[in-house]
Amino acid sequence: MIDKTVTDVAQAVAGIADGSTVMIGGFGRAGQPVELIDALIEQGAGDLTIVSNNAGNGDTGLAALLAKGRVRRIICSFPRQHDSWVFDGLYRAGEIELELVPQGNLAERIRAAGAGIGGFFSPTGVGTQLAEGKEERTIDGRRYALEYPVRADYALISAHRGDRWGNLVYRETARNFGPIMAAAAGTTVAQVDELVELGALDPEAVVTPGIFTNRVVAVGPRSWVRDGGFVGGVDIDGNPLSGSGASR
Amino acid sequence: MIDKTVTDVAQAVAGIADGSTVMIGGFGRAGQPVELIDALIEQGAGDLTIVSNNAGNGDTGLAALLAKGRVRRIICSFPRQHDSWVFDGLYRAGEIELELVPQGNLAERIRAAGAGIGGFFSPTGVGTQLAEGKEERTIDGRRYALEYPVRADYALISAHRGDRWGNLVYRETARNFGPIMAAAAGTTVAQVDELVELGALDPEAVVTPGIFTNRVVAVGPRSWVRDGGFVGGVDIDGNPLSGSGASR
Amino acid sequence: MSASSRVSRQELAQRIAEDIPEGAYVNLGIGAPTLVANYLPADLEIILHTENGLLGMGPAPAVGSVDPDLINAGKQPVTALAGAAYFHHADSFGMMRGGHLDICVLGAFQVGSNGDLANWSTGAADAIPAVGGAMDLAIGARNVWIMTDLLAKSGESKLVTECTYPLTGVGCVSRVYTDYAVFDVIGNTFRVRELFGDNTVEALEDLTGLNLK
Amino acid sequence: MSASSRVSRQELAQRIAEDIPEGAYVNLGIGAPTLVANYLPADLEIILHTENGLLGMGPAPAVGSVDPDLINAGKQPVTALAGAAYFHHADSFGMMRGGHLDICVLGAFQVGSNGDLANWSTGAADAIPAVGGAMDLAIGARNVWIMTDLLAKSGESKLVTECTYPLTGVGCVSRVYTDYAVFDVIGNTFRVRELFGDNTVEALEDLTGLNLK
Repeated sequence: MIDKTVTDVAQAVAGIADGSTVMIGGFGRAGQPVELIDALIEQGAGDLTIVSNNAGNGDTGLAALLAKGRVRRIICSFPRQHDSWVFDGLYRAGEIELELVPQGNLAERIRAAGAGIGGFFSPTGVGTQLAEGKEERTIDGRRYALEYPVRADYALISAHRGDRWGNLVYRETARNFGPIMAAAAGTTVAQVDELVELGALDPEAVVTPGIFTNRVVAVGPRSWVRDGGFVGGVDIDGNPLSGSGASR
Repeated sequence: MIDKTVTDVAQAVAGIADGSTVMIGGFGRAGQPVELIDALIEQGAGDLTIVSNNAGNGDTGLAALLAKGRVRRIICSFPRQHDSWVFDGLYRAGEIELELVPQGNLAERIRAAGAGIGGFFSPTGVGTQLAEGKEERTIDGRRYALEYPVRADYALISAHRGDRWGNLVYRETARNFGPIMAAAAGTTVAQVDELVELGALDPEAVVTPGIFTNRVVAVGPRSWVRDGGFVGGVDIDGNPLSGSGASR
Repeated sequence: MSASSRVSRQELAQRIAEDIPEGAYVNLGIGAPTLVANYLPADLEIILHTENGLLGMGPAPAVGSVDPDLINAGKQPVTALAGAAYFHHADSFGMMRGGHLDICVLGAFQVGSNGDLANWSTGAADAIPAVGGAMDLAIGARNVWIMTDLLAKSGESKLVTECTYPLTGVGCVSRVYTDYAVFDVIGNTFRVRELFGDNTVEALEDLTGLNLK
Repeated sequence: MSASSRVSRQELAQRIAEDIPEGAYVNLGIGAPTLVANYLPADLEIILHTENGLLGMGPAPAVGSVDPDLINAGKQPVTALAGAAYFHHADSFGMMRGGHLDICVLGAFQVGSNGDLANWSTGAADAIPAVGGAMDLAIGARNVWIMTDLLAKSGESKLVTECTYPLTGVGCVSRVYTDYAVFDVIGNTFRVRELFGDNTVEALEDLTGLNLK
């Protein structure tokens, strides 16, 4: 029997070695594998290259990983946020390398890694600083720059439901980078709100087929979803509306 | 109100001009837009370039279009079938041009057209006859050949259900080329078994978002599906098991 | 130039909304362009794309109904209309890069008369760089419209012969909606499409230092 | 060489099936390789991929339950197991090209000692060319296994120093299962992995004209 489920987040991130490249899903709070990031911090791997749309915010999650000096290099599209002080400080101090990539090129480069494409000509960024030094070519009258795949040793992603074969479905715009990162990493670790029986996911609606997933760990429902239905009652970060903001 | 539905297949294929490039979905019987192909034959456009995985079989559908001399050139991966006599005859007589493309390169080239990629390096076919004359490059130790997008003026595809915005879902392996062709054509025409109300398709499970679809025409249920459920009773071509084979 | 000759940001958003036809697929950039959504006529179906993975974006939810899984590219809570569809980032940016969006409305630091756009970086040496989807949006829609004040806070014209800020995209802008006037970018020049209030082409030439005739 | 020294096609399919571990993602090519599915142990979960867009392919349906929408790459009716997933062609071939399949079993006209594969065209001048997914499969799995008779109908060895038929893929084959023996392709040579019946390496050298030691 194939069973990719693991019982806790520590097992889910076991084996990530110093020097690894790790993709981290999510765009804003949506699709951020917060429990897996915490487990990675706990696990202790350092000298990491992180591939993620953002570079952390506040003092938790990816920002906490950065603050502990575990990240040597980050490949992302939008590191600067109003509360990205941890990254900002490291960057200004020259203590972290940044490869800034337009968001769609980042997505397509990740997709290329998963799909076995050696490189592709993208029109995005051509003629700008971010394409300086890249091979350029005009094809059918449009200018393109050559972009290479971005792959990783591990991908940490967050999905809504998963089964023991690693089939995954997402929820709304939390899908974002999950499906493409899952295909681009040697080992893909998915946290899911809920594990379901094999066959419970509609094969027409599976977004990430299990072939891309290596480990699945259930982390329990999101606080704004109950019994599969949206109940709200939180702010955009998922904190309870009436609460003190003490939750993560 | 956006309403991409048209009332009959003649309207669905209206405006296809002589000399157009037309993509035709399907792999085997699955996903073949048989009603739209018949309508295209009726419509009369000629000097066409067809992009399709196969080059027709028997004497109906794409084979009938070929037999009428409407097709100048075909881009496909597998023209030869046990019953592809129409194509075979035209090819041997030098009356049709063939661009033979490995199936995955064909799919990726169609996808590239829809996604605005100017070209990509594929490992498929490298070192074979089918990559002769193509630009080759070794990237990270693997050999690749440069492949260019395949786009079309029209795509004719078959989906299972659709709504007036052009959102589409498919059925099983009939999905095949539909979603990528829909994105690669100037005008995408989808025949659907069933038109449904806007909002009836689960937004998590829409496979082709309506942005890629220009016209939707309902052609009625497949004979092996009744009230949304599979009932069988047909052969692999969809002909009734007990029947005379007189159906298309 | 009197203040009354300038339209407010809300009025400009409304003006832009008037130019968006029913059935258009539109991406409204982060910041001021987001306001355009408030003025799209309720009786017209215009489909909003947000590049983080949704077509058919609806208005913001009520406070208690915020769903952190359902956000726009500005990371603000949104809703999804009947007829919406979700997709992943590669599909979403392919949609843009592949030329499937009709209109994209973006902010600007500078627009060049050749259609160049600068809106992602001031080039300041100590700034933390961040680009997000700006460059993808700039080259990704059939029509790239800019919504901006004509003058920067410093008083300098944002419409320029050649951008001095780092570029976002080359030759990509087709129209610029400003608080003084609407300009088309045609043949490497700005042409005045519409003057607001008592503005004149001559007065705009004075303000911008550009030849607008 | 006595006929008893050769295994039947069914026995060979069974032999291949024994080498496929639980949890493997496997694509079985059109023709003889399809037989391997019949010998996969029912108590092991092995996930079959068919490149027209399905993972988790199950056995053929009963006659009355044929579904023309649910077919394999050979255009034969199949079923889908619990846990299956459907996807479009670009995703499916990306899955293959991206190295996500563990094993692919293909037929062959010729296999070169350098791992080259020829299985799509005899090169005959008047043949209608057709390639389908052959080239994608050849380069697309981590392990490309060949299932073939050792000798062509003409009596010539299909294992050769260098392929003379048009190539399907370069250096892609890692193992060859034949009716006489199983060979590994290692360091530009065929190594005998397993002899069937009373075959000897020497006898195989005679049959193939290859140096197998």
